[in-house]
Amino acid sequence: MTPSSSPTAEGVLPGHDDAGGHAEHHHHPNYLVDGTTVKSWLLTIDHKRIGLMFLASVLFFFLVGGVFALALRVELLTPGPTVMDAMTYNRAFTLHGLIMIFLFMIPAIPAAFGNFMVPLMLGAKDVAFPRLNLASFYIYVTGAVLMVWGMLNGGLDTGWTFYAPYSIHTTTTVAPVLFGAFVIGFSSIATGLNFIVTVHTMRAPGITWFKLPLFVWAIYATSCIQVLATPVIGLLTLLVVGENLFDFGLFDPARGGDPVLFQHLFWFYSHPAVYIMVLPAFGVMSEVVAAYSRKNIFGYRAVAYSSLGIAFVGFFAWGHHMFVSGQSTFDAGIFGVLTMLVGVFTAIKVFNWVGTVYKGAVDFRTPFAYFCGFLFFTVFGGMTGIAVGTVSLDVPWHDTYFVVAHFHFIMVGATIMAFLAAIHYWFPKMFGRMYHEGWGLVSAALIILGFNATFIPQFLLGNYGMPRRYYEYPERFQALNVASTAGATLLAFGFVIIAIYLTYALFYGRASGKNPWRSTGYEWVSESPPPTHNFVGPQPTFPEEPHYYLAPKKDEVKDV
Amino acid sequence: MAIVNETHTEHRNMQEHHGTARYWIVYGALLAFTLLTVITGRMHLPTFGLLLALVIATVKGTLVLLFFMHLIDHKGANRLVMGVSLLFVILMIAAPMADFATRFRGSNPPGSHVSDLKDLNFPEAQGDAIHGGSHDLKNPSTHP
Amino acid sequence: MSSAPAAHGAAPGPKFAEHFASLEVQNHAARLGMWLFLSTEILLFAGLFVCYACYRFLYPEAFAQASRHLDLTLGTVNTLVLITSSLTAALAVHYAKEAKNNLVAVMVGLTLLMAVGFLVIKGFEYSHKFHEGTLPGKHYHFAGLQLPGAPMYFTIYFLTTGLHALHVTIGMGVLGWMGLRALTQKSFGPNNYTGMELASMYWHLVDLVWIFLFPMLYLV
Amino acid sequence: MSDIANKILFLPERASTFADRVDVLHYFVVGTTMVMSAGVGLAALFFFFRYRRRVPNQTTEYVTPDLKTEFLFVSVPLVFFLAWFAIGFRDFTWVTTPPKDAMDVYVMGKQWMWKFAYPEGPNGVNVLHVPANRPVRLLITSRDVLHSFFVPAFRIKMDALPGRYTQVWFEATKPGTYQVLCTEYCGLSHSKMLAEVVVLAPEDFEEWLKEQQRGRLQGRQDALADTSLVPPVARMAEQGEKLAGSQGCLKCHTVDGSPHVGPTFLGLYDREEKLADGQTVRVDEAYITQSMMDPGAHLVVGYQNVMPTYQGKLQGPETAAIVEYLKTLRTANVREASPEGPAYDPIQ
Ligand code: HEA
Ligand code: HEA
Ligand code: HEC
Ligand code: CUA
Ligand SMILES: [Cu+2]
Repeated sequence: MTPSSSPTAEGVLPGHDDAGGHAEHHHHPNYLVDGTTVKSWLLTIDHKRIGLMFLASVLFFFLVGGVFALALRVELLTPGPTVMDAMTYNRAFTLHGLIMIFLFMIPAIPAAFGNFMVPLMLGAKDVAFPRLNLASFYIYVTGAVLMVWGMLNGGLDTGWTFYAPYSIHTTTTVAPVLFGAFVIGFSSIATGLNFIVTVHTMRAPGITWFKLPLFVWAIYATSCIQVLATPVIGLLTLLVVGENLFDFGLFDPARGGDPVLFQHLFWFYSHPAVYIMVLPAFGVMSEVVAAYSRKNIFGYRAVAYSSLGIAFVGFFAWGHHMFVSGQSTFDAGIFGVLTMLVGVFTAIKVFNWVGTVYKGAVDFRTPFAYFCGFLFFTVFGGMTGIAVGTVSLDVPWHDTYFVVAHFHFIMVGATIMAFLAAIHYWFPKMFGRMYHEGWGLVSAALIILGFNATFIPQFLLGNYGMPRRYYEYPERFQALNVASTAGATLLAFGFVIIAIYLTYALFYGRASGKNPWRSTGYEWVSESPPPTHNFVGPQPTFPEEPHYYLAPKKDEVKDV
Repeated sequence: MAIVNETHTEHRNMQEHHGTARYWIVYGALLAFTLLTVITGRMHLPTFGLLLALVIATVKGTLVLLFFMHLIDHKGANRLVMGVSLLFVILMIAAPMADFATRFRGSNPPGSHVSDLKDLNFPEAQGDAIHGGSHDLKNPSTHP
Repeated sequence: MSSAPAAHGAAPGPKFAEHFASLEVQNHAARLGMWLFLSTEILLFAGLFVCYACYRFLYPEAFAQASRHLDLTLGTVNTLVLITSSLTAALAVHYAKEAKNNLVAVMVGLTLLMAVGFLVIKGFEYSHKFHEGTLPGKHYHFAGLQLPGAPMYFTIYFLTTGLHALHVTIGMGVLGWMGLRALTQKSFGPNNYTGMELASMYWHLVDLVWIFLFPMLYLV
Repeated sequence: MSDIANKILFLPERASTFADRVDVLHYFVVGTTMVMSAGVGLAALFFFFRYRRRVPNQTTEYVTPDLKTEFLFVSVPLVFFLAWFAIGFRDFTWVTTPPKDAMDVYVMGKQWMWKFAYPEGPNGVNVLHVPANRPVRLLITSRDVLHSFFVPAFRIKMDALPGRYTQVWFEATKPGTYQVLCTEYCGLSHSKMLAEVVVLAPEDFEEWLKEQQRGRLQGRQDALADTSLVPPVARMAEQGEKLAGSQGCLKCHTVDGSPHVGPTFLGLYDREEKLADGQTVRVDEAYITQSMMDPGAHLVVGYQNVMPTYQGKLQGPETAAIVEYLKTLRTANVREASPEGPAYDPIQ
């Protein structure tokens, strides 16, 4: 059987030229125009609308975090004070880290695109617990407000890792910020829990476990981490707030507590959390590479299993953040080996993506440009992860700019590339409109270039010995810092261009048609944008695995 | 709307009707084990006292999980969830403990039995438990 | 959708959300969701268990001595109270399945009664500690036990039992709600008991945590 | 050869035996990283061009890897990674296990300076003297929060834990001066917590040591003489000292003469203080009280306005006690006021 036998493959083209213009063609208005009051958005339980609200929020926080990143870079232009004082700088990088991680990156792909796409990819009408889904959004908003309020009123200066005992003794505002992080944790848990149950109970007939789109596998693995790891950071934030207010002494060395134990608990969450940030990106890229090379995924099972492998082994590599913390040599050895194993799972994915392009039919569109960047950044960022995971090498590198460059390579290089690829790949699906391809490619080039210019100098700075979280630095580090700041400017430029043409496309872009990429991904089976209940008519069935391009397609959509 | 891989075991198991006897028997066992753990706990068995207590607690916990919480009737997925979380808890406890047990003695909290330093908060309680003072730092080994 | 469940029960039926394939799947989803939620609860407590394990490893002597300062009798009574309340919670589900709504309400009532008993006893224990001065961290001022690690024991004692007591309180809320439903709507029956079942699962988890806390705190 | 590599990679001068070991592995790992990323990138690029889409609805072969390929995907990286781990862990064990004949130096980090103490006697602030070609073990601790002792030229780093000791060792290979940086975030002036290691030729070191011991003996006698002159401390001042600790004054002010976030308390009372607005004031009870209640009113030159107000946090008698305490610091009555710090005994 071919996908063409699926009942909706030869669907109706929406073909409208303004939002919802011809929605009345079929009696099921698309989700964007089905109810236009503010209330119909704020109280919606439609996974697509919730996904969009998450998308808008995370974009907002990305902007805020990015502006602070630029402020940091500007401050680092000169060895001495440039535009702010030390206290402001310390608060700025704390705020940058906390916002980027908790308010942007963790919810970015799962809560925004996961929410939108997972039910569509499963042929379900919604997630398993729609109301919980909405609650998750409001919990996120509550936590975000608390956190931002705290950071504006006093500001936290501990770094995003809020290590004890500094965080216990600092005179800056600990309570609201960390309590905000605690609240956001619930949102993360709720979303993850929802997705796990959804994948277990909402798959349409035909979608067996090994016919799940790889994006769903990635989100599933991510959700497992979210559910299992987040409670620990929740507890820890509460304990630190408690310590700060009441002096329990749990992590305070002056009272017999152990600061290294704090780090164990912190990284028990925060190391797996980096896979919360990157696994969804891997999922997006699996979809993108298959769709644009019109090829089945090379080694589907290997990619699917490696997601679970990363999720599982990733839990037990946390000690690699603590090689020089006073942790025992024995533990360093255990965590060192496990760190290496995680790397292997990622390598499997990388090789299979390259294999997917092999003998494919590549259409070099914007998302694919991001895929190219992503591939390079993932290997380089990941391999530098392995480098710092090599116990003796981490001794000089720990807490220097080498580590900063490593994690930006993965978090910006891999995840943001995937986030941008996802926006561009699914933009027509979500809004039924097309953006300008030329600008897309130009900004992608700009971002990839700017990115390299920002963070490659930071690797060198790390080698050179510049510690992170430095407001001022010895003279000899200046040249590389200036290079990095210049790169960041380029990078910011790229984002501004994207913001402009996507905003334009949102209102004036030409209609995209149902499936402009001619992708066989499951989500494209329904309309673009999909109607409120995702399908018109009977529930679709999925006779083939996703991204199956073998048989000649007699009745495929001709052109857009 | 349908779903693939639908099985009916959980439904059937849950629907199946038992009397209340099962609950009472489990309750009895729980009471008995509580008694046992209190008695053995009062004996303050030297080394394995806490271990024994934890084993008993695990047995009690398993009974509650399986019968009161019906895990025995539920689907594999539910059991997997429980199993994985328990495994993670155990590993999460094991790694930091291994750390304390094997680190450089000077890095452990002063006053603890794996450290040679004095706890300044309790100077009078030093007694014989602490030997040697900071001189033992001279012993340049990583392991205790 | 079209394949609305045949299982759709009799008059006071369960709420069926139409995005599920069948009531059966819906129930499974609810249970799976609950198990996942419980697993987050377990990991929440696990953070404190890690602290306990490590500090008990570091200060075995202080922990043993400090634990003698707890009231074993009260602790044992509390354990029995909680186990019994677990039994009544389980029975409540049993009767819910049999549509004996009044009995459900009775069982829930008994459970709540024991929960209150548990908290009252806990309150006595706490107030005793406040008097003695065996308080966490900085606030520890008990002259009778001056050992490194003793304040840490009480820090952990208060944190674990405090978090547990918070869960007891939440559990009471959830159970109380279900008890009210049994009383007012009388709607529990063979096809509609998931609410009661989930509430009782939560309660059993609270019990489960205590089953471990009891030997850890009272019997070291 | 390796000098060129070091230039390209911006690696600092290599001045310890550990640095030699680290750098070799460094080249290996970073080299492989570059080769692999370039390799993967180029392979992908090549495929993009080789397999361009020719017709819109082009179909493709269904290609899946065979077992051998999958095995390769797993085993090649695994072999590399495990090899790196093995070498890296061996070196790490080496650097955390000091040789028995190592010379000990005690290192204490505090906000925001490094102090060094030698078993033989001398102490030092922000400058550590060590002999070349002799293993030196650092026993590192902290007085307040976490710090980390980092010498790029030696490639060593170790965290300083308050109240605990961590250890690391090195053997410097050539005389010279090398920078020490604090790499664990420790608050406001984290980036200013710099120090130096001065590596001396063994003979020079012996010489230096002798000189230090002479000077130290002198200093000790002075200190003894001073303390004997100090009148018994009044109860109020004693209480003030406690308050200064518990209210956090000592987080920002020292009592040993070194500037911190705020000016030192040592010799504060009765001092002529230069203010940021150009005026000078004589520090008296009123000025100290005002500094606590309204710190922004008079800014001392060279300091930032970061001191929190204690209005409402301190009661009248408490304020008075602190003032009394500060008055006792007029003399050279220097003691390590360290209410919660570690046991830090300079070793005899
Ligand atoms: C999305 C986020 C993300 C991801 C995915 C990763 C992935 C990895 N990270 Fe990273 N990391 C961070 C975010 C992330 N990290 C952050 C935020 C920090 C700093 C936190 C802080 O202190 O503030 C950090 C810090 C950090 C450290 C601590 C450094 C220090 O502070 O001293 C270490 C140490 O081991 C490490 C290791 C790794 C490893 C081994 C991986 C692996 O998962 C990478 C695996 C990938 C690959 C290995 C690439 C593919 C491989 C191939 C194609 C192989 C081909 C090779 C051959 C054939 C030889 N990371
Ligand atoms: C997801 C995580 C994430 C992301 C995306 C980034 C992005 C960036 N980060 Fe950062 N960073 C962290 C996570 C992240 N960072 C963390 C965790 C730390 C450690 C903090 C700590 O030490 O505690 C850190 C620390 C850190 C430092 C080190 C500070 C120090 O140690 O002293 C620096 C310095 O250069 C830096 C720079 C940057 C730059 C230039 C970017 C750039 O990539 C940013 C580019 C983005 C923009 C310029 C915004 C432009 C956006 C728009 C125009 C809006 C678009 C709008 C629509 C599409 C609608 N980051
Ligand atoms: C967050 C850091 C901080 C804390 C905490 C702090 N101070 Fe200060 N203090 C400063 C700074 C910075 C200055 C110098 C700028 C100024 O004059 O306001 C200062 C100035 C002073 C001065 C004037 C000193 C001079 O040389 O003229 C006095 C007196 C003083 N502080 C007393 C105290 C006392 C008493 C406490 C505790 C009850 C305290 N400070 C707590 C940071 C702090
Ligand atoms: Cu000391 Cu940073
Ligand atoms: Cu990590």
